[in-house]
Amino acid sequence: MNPSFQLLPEQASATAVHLDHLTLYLLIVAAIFSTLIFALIFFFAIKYRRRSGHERPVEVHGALTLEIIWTVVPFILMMIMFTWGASVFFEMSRPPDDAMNVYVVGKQWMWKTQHLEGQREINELHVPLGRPVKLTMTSEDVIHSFYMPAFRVKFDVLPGKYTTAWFNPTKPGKYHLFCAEYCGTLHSGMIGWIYVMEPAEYERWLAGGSGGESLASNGEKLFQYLACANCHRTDKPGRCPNLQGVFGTAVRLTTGETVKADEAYIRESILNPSARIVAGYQNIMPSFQGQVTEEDLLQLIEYIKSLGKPGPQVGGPAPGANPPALQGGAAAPARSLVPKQNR
Amino acid sequence: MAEHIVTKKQYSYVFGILMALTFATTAIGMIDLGRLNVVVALVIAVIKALLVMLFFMHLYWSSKLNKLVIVSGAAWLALLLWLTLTDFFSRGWLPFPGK
Amino acid sequence: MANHTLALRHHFDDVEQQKSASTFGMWVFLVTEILFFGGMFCCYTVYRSLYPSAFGHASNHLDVILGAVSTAVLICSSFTMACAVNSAATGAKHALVAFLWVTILFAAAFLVVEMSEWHLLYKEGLMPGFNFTYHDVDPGHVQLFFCMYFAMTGLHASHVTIGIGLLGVMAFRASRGVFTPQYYTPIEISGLYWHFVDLVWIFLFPLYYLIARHLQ
Amino acid sequence: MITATVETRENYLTHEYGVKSWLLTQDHKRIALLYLGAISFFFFLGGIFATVIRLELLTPPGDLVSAQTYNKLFTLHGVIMVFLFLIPAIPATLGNFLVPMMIGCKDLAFPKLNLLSWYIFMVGGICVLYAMLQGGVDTGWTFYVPFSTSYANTYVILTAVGIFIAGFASILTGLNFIVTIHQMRAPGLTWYRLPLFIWSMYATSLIMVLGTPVVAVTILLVALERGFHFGIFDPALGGDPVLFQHLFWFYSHPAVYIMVLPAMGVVSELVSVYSRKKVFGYKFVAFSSVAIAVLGFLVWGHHMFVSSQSVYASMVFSFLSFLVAVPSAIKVFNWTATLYKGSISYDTPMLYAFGFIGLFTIGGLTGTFLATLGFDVHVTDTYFVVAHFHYIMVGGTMMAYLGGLHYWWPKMTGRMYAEGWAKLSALVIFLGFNLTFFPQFIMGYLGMPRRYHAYPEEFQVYHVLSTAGASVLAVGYLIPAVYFIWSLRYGKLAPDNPWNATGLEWQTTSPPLPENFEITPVVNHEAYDYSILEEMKVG
Ligand code: HEA
Ligand code: HEA
Ligand code: HEC
Ligand code: CUA
Ligand SMILES: [Cu+2]
Repeated sequence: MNPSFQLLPEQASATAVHLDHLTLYLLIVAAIFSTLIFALIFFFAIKYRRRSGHERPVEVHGALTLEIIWTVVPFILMMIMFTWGASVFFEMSRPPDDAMNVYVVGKQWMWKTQHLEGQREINELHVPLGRPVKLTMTSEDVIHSFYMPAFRVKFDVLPGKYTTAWFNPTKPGKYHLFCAEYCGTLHSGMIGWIYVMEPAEYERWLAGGSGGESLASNGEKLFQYLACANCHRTDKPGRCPNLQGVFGTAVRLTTGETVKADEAYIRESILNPSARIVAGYQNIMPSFQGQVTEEDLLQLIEYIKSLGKPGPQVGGPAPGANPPALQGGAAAPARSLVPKQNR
Repeated sequence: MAEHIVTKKQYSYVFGILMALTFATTAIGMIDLGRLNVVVALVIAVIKALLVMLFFMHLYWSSKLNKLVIVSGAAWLALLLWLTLTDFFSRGWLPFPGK
Repeated sequence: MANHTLALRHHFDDVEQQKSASTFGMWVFLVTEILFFGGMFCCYTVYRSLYPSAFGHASNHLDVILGAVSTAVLICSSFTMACAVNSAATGAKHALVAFLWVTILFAAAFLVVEMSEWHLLYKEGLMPGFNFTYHDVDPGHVQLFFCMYFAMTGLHASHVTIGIGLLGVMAFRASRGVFTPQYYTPIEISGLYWHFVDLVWIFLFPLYYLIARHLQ
Repeated sequence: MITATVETRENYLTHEYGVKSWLLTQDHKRIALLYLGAISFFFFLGGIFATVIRLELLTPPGDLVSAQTYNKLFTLHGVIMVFLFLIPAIPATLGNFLVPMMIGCKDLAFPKLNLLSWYIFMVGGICVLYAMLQGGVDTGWTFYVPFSTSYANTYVILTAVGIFIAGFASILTGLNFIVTIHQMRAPGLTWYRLPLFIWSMYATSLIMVLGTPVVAVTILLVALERGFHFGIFDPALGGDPVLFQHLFWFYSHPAVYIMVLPAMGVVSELVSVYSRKKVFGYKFVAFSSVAIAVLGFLVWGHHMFVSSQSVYASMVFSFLSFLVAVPSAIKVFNWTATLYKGSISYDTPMLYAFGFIGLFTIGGLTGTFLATLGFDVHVTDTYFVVAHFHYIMVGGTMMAYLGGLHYWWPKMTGRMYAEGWAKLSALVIFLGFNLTFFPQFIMGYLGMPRRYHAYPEEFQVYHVLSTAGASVLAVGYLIPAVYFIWSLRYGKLAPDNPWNATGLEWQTTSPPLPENFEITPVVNHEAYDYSILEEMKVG
């Protein structure tokens, strides 16, 4: 890419192409109308310039047909903008089912990403070419926004909840990652790179480098460490619900309502268990607020998700060097409790 | 706008109704009616509010303009609630976190 | 009109115009007040729809009787205020002064009742920002309830306090004989303000005290 | 008519002297000048911040000021320009001066309230200034939680209180205008005979009255959360930061129409008088103001397309945003049509009006780009948005404000400004403006995020262009400041009606009498009926 002068950002995903088509339409409409108005103003201003101080122009009275035309025509053009824009937006909002999942945690002022296979990165994200990537994102502190101009993807990352974004890279290369929501002093330093790699190269990257155990098995360790397993046992039913296969199902609550067991629900169940209690159980689960970090939560969620699947979670086969420690900042709500040897 | 003086007697009728409604809403509030609790409490509150506005605040005898003003205040509040709740009620319609 | 040159400001054509401008202005002001409280009512509605059972738990810590009493007291004050306006319109100066003072008394009584409610909550450790120590079911959302409760009742109480000041000034001016059946717009306008304060409470009472009690 | 006979009368500037006569005045015209002084100060202050921002962005690394200082700069720039300059700019100066004169009455309905609003505004402004001197605030003008409530360690509460207080000034102004316009029109001045400026002030006032309280209470909640840990938006308690954004934008989107509607009113006056014709489609222009005010309340969610607002809500808000663009389109077309077969003069105010129409069109069209869902995802929080709103607020409203100031300057001060300099500065401002902000559209689409203290090198070309433009723009703004002040002493004495306009404000002396009119005017013609000028000469 020629860094000095470009007019279009890199187009590195199918969505980017779709969006640029929409942009073209918008630009054409804008060009037509601004040219029309500028031309008319210039034309009238010159043709009807005042020639003498006493001139009295004839009155032209309003014309209803004109009013209707210039109300309806722009309106129709705008409705095209709306539907087209909405359909692109819909595409941006619906990750395909086969997307690979990557977790993102934003904090002042860095991006932490975790692959299911266990790789963790800071301010970087490596992804394979041609495979849709779904990001499940949350923040440890304030609102950030995960922005990759080359894919035309941006979505806010909020504390206390999960948000989703996705993209399908179609061109290998190194692309900007920006934080696009103002988040404090080093907002402009909360940037990084997305590396789109050929699939084989990506496999090599996964295997080498900073491979560890898979996210789910880290989650399992946490599950043991935090003694969740003492109550939530898979062998015998008891005072606590069996978490096997619970993810994605509809859970009945004591209030009679049902909720879908999604990421947000699992997160709430761990941090604020008394908010929604599963029908048939007592409110005895302690809150783990302050004891688990956002990343720990994501690992626990991934573990609980993996419980639904038949076999144990696949994982990066080669346990390589350990990833760099992630929980550096004092702002983190709690220490990570991942047992030491895994870090 | 012709001046209209409301008598103390008229005020005391309204006052009586208001007190009765306060008692009623409190009493009903103690019984579990399920979802109806909300409905009943809000209906009574709206009736009370109307009574205060129409009679204590003389809206009943006021110009159309003043009525329009207060109606638009209520309408704008409704607007704020309506469009905000549009968001909260439609969250999760797409099966992805944060959509 | 001639005997009220003091009351008629120079830029109005006549007393009638001045009076209708003033009441109209007050109504417009009340609309801003509706939306001022409206922002908070909006927060309330959202959180209540998100966390109904937490609101149920929390609202059971409020004392319904105190709530009902304060509602009744405020309605009484509204009634006496209405009577004050009537007295002003009929030129009953002493009755006007007396009704204004009674209204102030009711208003003060309302504040006393409300403060005792706040005090009870404080003793229970339910005052966010000061001593919130609730550890029972769903503490986060319950705290949210009390944040809303104190913010809204606090804002309302500050309106009551302003109202007391306003009515005090009116009582003073009335006792000086400023108002006559031809000129009592300030009394009428203060009345509108005072009834509005009552209106807000008419909604606050059921929202906080009544409608969530049975949801748990 | 009345004009000739009153030469000897004292006008509103000379009938009283002394600081006290200004600080305790209840005359709407004097209060307008008090406001004019205050907001000019705030404009130049905000402009100086903008200058430092532009200088910092000349080079990619953050080398001129520290990151935190930069953040304070754009926050104060935004806060001051929006709340202390542009919102009061036209309503509180031109509006205050003209509303009573245009409708033929002696003063606003509540003169004391009017003075009070100026004091309230000053107290709010001083709070912000004090916060600035203490060390500033770095939340962005949008005060998003939880950053503003829990993470910023600057003077958030003080600034918030300042804005809260200034908000009440705006409410009082709006209230005063609404009551005045309803109750105090001169005999014969029916709604459809009102100048379009009055219609737009009326619509603006509606927004001020209906919207401002909501942002006031929202800011109050932020202060409570920060000061007393009343965590109403705190995600740790289950509070929702997106709810804050709803409440904030419920006001702040309509507020952008507070900023542009008065400008539209000014432009309607200018276009008519300098082409000596009735505004084409008077009723459409009049009602489109009210339509903008009302529909403007339905679209706030278009600032939140990527905020995790639900997809469905985003669709609703996007759709409604297009609806509100329709009345703006109607206005633009009607102004253009007014020129048709007119008698068009190129006096400075008209040049500004042309500038407004052109730049507002570009700003507005890019606004509809932003309202287009998919497009906004890419460019939200980039310089594309920055360019969009500067095109409307600086290119649009500032132009109209300057146009209006030139147009009514003879009436307000009794002096003419220097026409040659004025034309030159209009040109310099137009060119400087486009050079500053057009490159920002491109870099925004390329992905340059806003509120960035340092940036990747590939954006530098555009930033350099933009900074160059800003320097031109600064010079452009300095010129009028100089010749306006100069004209107060040395300007030619202004005739009562230098532009041959028809509004009631031109039928009294320049500067006007303390009570505006010798005798209350009676109106028996429509607005912009230029035939009455001939009748006046004959009679
Ligand atoms: C005076 C100020 C002003 C005005 C009038 C407008 C007017 C409009 N604005 Fe703008 N806007 C701002 C000030 C303003 N805006 C500010 C300050 C921000 C950023 C806030 C922040 O985050 O800091 C912003 C941000 C903003 C966003 C959010 C961007 C983002 O952060 O992601 C959006 C999205 O929809 C938007 C849309 C619009 C629209 C549709 C209009 C419409 O009203 C425009 C209508 C006008 C026209 C359309 C032009 C005339 C019409 C024609 C010539 C006819 C032909 C037209 C067509 C065929 C389309 N604006
Ligand atoms: C009315 C509103 C208004 C006005 C008039 C302006 C005027 C200007 N604005 Fe501003 N701007 C905003 C409202 C406004 N802005 C808002 C709301 C934001 C968002 C803030 C946020 O993100 O929170 C913003 C943000 C903003 C940014 C983005 C910062 C960022 O995101 O990092 C930039 C960058 O270029 C900018 C530039 C300018 C410039 C060059 C001017 C120029 O037009 C100013 C020209 C004026 C002068 C220069 C002063 C007059 C001259 C002198 C005093 C002479 C002395 C000076 C010299 C000799 C140089 N503005
Ligand atoms: C004291 C025993 C106890 C411990 C320790 C415990 N839980 Fe629970 N958990 C429960 C009970 C009882 C319930 C059902 C009642 C409820 O919803 O609160 C539950 C519910 C859940 C649910 C919701 C299940 C469903 O079917 O919807 C999840 C998810 C969960 N726990 C995860 C965890 C995790 C992760 C940990 C460890 C960090 C943990 N729990 C530790 C007792 C416990
Ligand atoms: Cu993180 Cu900006
Ligand atoms: Cu907007």
